Amino acid sequence: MSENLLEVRNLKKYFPITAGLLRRTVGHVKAVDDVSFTVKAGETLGIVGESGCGKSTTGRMIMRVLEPTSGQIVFDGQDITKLHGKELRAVRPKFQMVFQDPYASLNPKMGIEEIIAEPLIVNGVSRKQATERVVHLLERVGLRAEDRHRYPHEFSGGQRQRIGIARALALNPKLIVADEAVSALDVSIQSQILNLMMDLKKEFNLSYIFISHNLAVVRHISDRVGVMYLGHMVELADKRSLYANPRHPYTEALLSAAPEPKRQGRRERIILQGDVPSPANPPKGCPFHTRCPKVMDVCKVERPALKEVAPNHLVACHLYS
Amino acid sequence: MAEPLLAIKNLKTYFISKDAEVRAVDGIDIEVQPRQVVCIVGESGCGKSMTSLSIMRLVPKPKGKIVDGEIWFNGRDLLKLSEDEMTDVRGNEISMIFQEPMTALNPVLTIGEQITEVLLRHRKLTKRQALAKAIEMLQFVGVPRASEIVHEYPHQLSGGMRQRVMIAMAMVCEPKLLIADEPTTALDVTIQAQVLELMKKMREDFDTSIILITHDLGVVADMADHVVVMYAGQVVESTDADSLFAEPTHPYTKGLLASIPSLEEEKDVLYSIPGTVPDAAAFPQGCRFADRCPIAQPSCREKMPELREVKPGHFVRCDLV
Amino acid sequence: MGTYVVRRVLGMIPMVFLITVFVFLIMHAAPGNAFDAIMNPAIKDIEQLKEQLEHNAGLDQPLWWQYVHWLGLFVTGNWGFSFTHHVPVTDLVGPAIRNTLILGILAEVLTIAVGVPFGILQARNPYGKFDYTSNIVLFCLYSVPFFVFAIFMIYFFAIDLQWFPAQGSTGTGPNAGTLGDHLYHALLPALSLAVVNSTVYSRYTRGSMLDVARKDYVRTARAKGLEEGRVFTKHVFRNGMIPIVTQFGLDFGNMVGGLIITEGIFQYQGMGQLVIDAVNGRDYNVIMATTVLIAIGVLIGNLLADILYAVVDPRIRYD
Amino acid sequence: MSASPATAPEKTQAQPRGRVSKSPTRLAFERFMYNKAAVVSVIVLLVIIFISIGAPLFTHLDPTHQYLTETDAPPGGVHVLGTDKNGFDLFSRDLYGGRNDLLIGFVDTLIVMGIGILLGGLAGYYGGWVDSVIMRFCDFMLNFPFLLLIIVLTSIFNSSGVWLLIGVIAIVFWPPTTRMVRGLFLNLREAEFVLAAKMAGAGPWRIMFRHMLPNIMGTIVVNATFTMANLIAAEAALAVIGFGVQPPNPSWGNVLYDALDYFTLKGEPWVWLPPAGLLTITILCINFIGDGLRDAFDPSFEK
Repeated sequence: MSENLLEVRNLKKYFPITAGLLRRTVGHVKAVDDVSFTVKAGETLGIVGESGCGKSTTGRMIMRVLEPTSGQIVFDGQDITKLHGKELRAVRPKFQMVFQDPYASLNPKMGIEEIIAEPLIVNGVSRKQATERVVHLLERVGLRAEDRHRYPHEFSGGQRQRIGIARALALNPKLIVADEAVSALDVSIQSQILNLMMDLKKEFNLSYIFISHNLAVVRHISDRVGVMYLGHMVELADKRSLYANPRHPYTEALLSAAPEPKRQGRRERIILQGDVPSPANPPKGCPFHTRCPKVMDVCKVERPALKEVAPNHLVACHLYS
Repeated sequence: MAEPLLAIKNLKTYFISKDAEVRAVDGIDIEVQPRQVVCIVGESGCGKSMTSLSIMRLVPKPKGKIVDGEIWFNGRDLLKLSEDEMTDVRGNEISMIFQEPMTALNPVLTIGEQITEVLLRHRKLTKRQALAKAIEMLQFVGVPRASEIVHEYPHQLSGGMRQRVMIAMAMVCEPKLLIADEPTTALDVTIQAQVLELMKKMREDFDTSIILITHDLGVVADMADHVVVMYAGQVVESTDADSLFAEPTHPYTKGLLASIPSLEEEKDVLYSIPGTVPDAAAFPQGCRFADRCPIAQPSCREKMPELREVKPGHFVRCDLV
Repeated sequence: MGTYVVRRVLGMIPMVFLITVFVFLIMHAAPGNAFDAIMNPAIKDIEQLKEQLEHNAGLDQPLWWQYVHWLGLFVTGNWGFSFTHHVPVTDLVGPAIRNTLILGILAEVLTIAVGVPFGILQARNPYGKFDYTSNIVLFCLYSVPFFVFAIFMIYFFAIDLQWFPAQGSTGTGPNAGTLGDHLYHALLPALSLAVVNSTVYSRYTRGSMLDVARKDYVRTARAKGLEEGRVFTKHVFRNGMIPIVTQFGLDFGNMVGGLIITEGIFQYQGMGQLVIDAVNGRDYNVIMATTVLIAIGVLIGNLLADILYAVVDPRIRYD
Repeated sequence: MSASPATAPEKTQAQPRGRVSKSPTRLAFERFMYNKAAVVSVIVLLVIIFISIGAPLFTHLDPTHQYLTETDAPPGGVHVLGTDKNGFDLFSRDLYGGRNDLLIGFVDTLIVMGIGILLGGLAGYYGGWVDSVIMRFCDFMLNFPFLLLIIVLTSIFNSSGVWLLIGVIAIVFWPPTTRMVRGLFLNLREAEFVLAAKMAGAGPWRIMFRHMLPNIMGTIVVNATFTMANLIAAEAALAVIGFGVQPPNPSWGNVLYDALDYFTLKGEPWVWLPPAGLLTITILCINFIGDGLRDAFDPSFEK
């Protein structure tokens, strides 16, 4: 087992809600509530969950573009939670991000060369070297060297996502957080980008945190998968173990609800009742107890801790205690 | 087979502007039998949404125009009806639900007002009777607290609830045909499962035929009796759902299925269809998929293949299979 | 909503307070005072008399004292005496507010009554010949400064045709002071404000309606089988009016400015004219009173627009 | 693609056929040049600017000199457009007056936009208390009876120079612009390309000026144009009630002010028609340019 590249400990993000005459804080939206996990070098950790579960917030906190309320982020042995300004900028090259929206993630007023070279220029690489690197990166992600003279509006969604990936790679990062990186793309384009990302991972010895709502995509690209619900990590396991043998009732329902494109041998579908509760007013006890088909009395009072129930398989559920 | 409920013949819907003619729908034929669920599947820009809007004669004016074809519904050609006659059909005999339940509901009218509006238009009811019917319908589609919800506004509901409201609104006049344009794309997986289940129930209880437009082959496998695969404004494959998944025949359909990661089986490398969809303002002369097709021959680029029956009931637009 | 109104009203108090402090300071930073302006330099012992008068008016006290003194009197309803008009300020302000309200309301009613329907007319048949030509005409009209327009109005309707009075807020004779007489005098200045302003509303209404017409829920309304007329009244119009209400709120400050200038041009005896005269005559008490009132007027106008906004749009929650 | 029959490799697809790549700014410029009304307006405006700056080329008379023996003279002779009741030569005042109007419009637009971009940018980018402080101040200024402030200040510091007026107008007009710019920055703050720039290690200034500003510059330029038209109209409006540029310094507005009496309006249209016309044409041209710029920067806007 290799060293942990990233350790996230008890990460929390609360957004205050204000009300009343004096705009007092009357509560918090608990977007991320006590999440811990690790990512090893060269590993891909998938994070799945439905909208509002806190997966993107988690990703952004790790990338240090959003301030955590509390908790600790240790990257490559260094605590980066409290770094700011110059110090933060000094470590940034080691972790980069690929974004969801291929249209919004590229500055429309900048040429492709400028976009990809920006991380290099900002970090003091000479123009000439930067251009060489841009050419290399463009070719590596399946575009042409001449494309660096063009502007984003001249590219399709899939091509823009390639440009976004090239930019993320510019500084030779160790970790890339991909936040719904293929969600906005058509299936045929999606597979192009997934294949590209898997190739690049091998070539550059990258680690990924791959955030998505699409269970099949996460399964395809990840080594380990974490399932989030209402700001909590409810299950975290090796991919095979998680998909073949989901332990948490939520994971089970989620897997059964995702439609598989085949007609024979479809699994029995578990239809959850109701909606996800509001993170501004989460239920007491287990966050899932309001919709859980296997709810017990203890679930309503006590929040289960994330515990290892099988080798490398962690679940937060009272069924296993 | 019985007389089809809906028969689209050689429908062509173009967007005509000063400098371009975009052939969004370019000569499609689709039949829908009573009580049948027909899925139209394809990637963005393939013309599937324009097909549905053409059936409703709601193609955005002034640029969009149905330039040719017939749409036979219940013994009448919808394209020959006057605008007044067509408004009697909409919401009454054919109704429609859309992708974004948030934007598809009027934010300043209560849920009750929006549902009763349909009843008051098509049925001779008093306001009070209409409201009672609306509440009944909301209960039927599984909206809790229906008698209170009718006085609330769309922004007070969750995404899943809004889509249920849309379905209630569409079904309240018990139409013979429901057109659902990506009804679950904006929803989470667990909510998607609820809504798909509800649509099945609607078909059972009201004997309604459904045209389901989606890009998700998983949803197709779950819902469809018959599948129509569209590519670049044309139907490339049309067959019953079982044979589509058992023997996909058109290279595009095959590629599409192969490029989707699976929940259940390991795929090392996903197949990916190279390239991107051709520009709808300048389609190539021959087969529109030829540039991306792994089995393309020079002849494919010269002549447009016809949609031909390769097996009983299984139509494919490819000369090489 | 209640909390919101309370918070807004409470928020207005420091605002008004600060405004009075500023105006007070500015006034007193200026060289000279009202007595310089009104006294005949031929009077004997002018310095002594002036000192006496200034002493009586409290002008020899420290500035902060003068302000506190003024504030104390002001909140108890004693707004002092006009140095130039020799009457209590309250006597001046009453009729001025009335006249300004007549003019302002008339102008706003005309603006909206012309601008909004015209914009709707354009939006009902967009990109047609009528829409195209009227757009150009409106754009040109919008570029005519309203006071230039006012001058032309005076030239044609007051001087050439003699249909309306060129100035003043009331006439003489048996009808003087009736509502009809007031409206007759207010019509020309109101029109000159309204014509140019209504072009803003037309453009805005047209844009807003066209914007809403593209919305998904309008498509839904059509998919329900509603007739075009009903789609428009129930769905397009209601939603299209929301930004217009916002525009109304934003406009309020501008309207007050426009009123002051229009009153100046037409010599119309409202708050604007009062302010102009008071400033020219260094009439402190009048300046302070009118300033506070105008500030409060603007604040109330903004508040009303915000409340109206919440009424037409159920999505807005104030808490 | 129709032009490339061979199986083109994936990467060459969906790109413009053999066109030279053009930057968004260049495309906007080309769209602007295509707009006839806007281009004509630019030319007319240039002519107006030329005749006011080059006023000495057209008249040798001093606009600030009172020809006390020739008051209220009709057009003709030395005084091409006659003189007004104070004996000022109207032709030279109309020509020279444009200098002040255009100066006020131009300088104030620069000041207002400068303040707006700086404060609005800071408020929108940083949010939090920076935003609160700036916006509270803006609110205060917006609610301040600004016209009153102008009237009071100009009459108190009674001077015929334009710089006080320029200062006062700037004080009054910066808040709406600041608010608008803040809104634009706020919209972009969470944009993914801004996050990407942060990830690249760009500092706040680089993000604000290299990433955010270029993306809102179009809107700002359009707004600046309309603001300039408003500022020129505002000065003239003040002058019409006697609080704008103070005589003998000429401006189109104060020429109008001196024409505001029954006899002048009725019998001497040469006094008030030229300044009114010049003012209107100038504002019209600037507005047409603004309209053209808006269409150029945002081609989707109503077309």
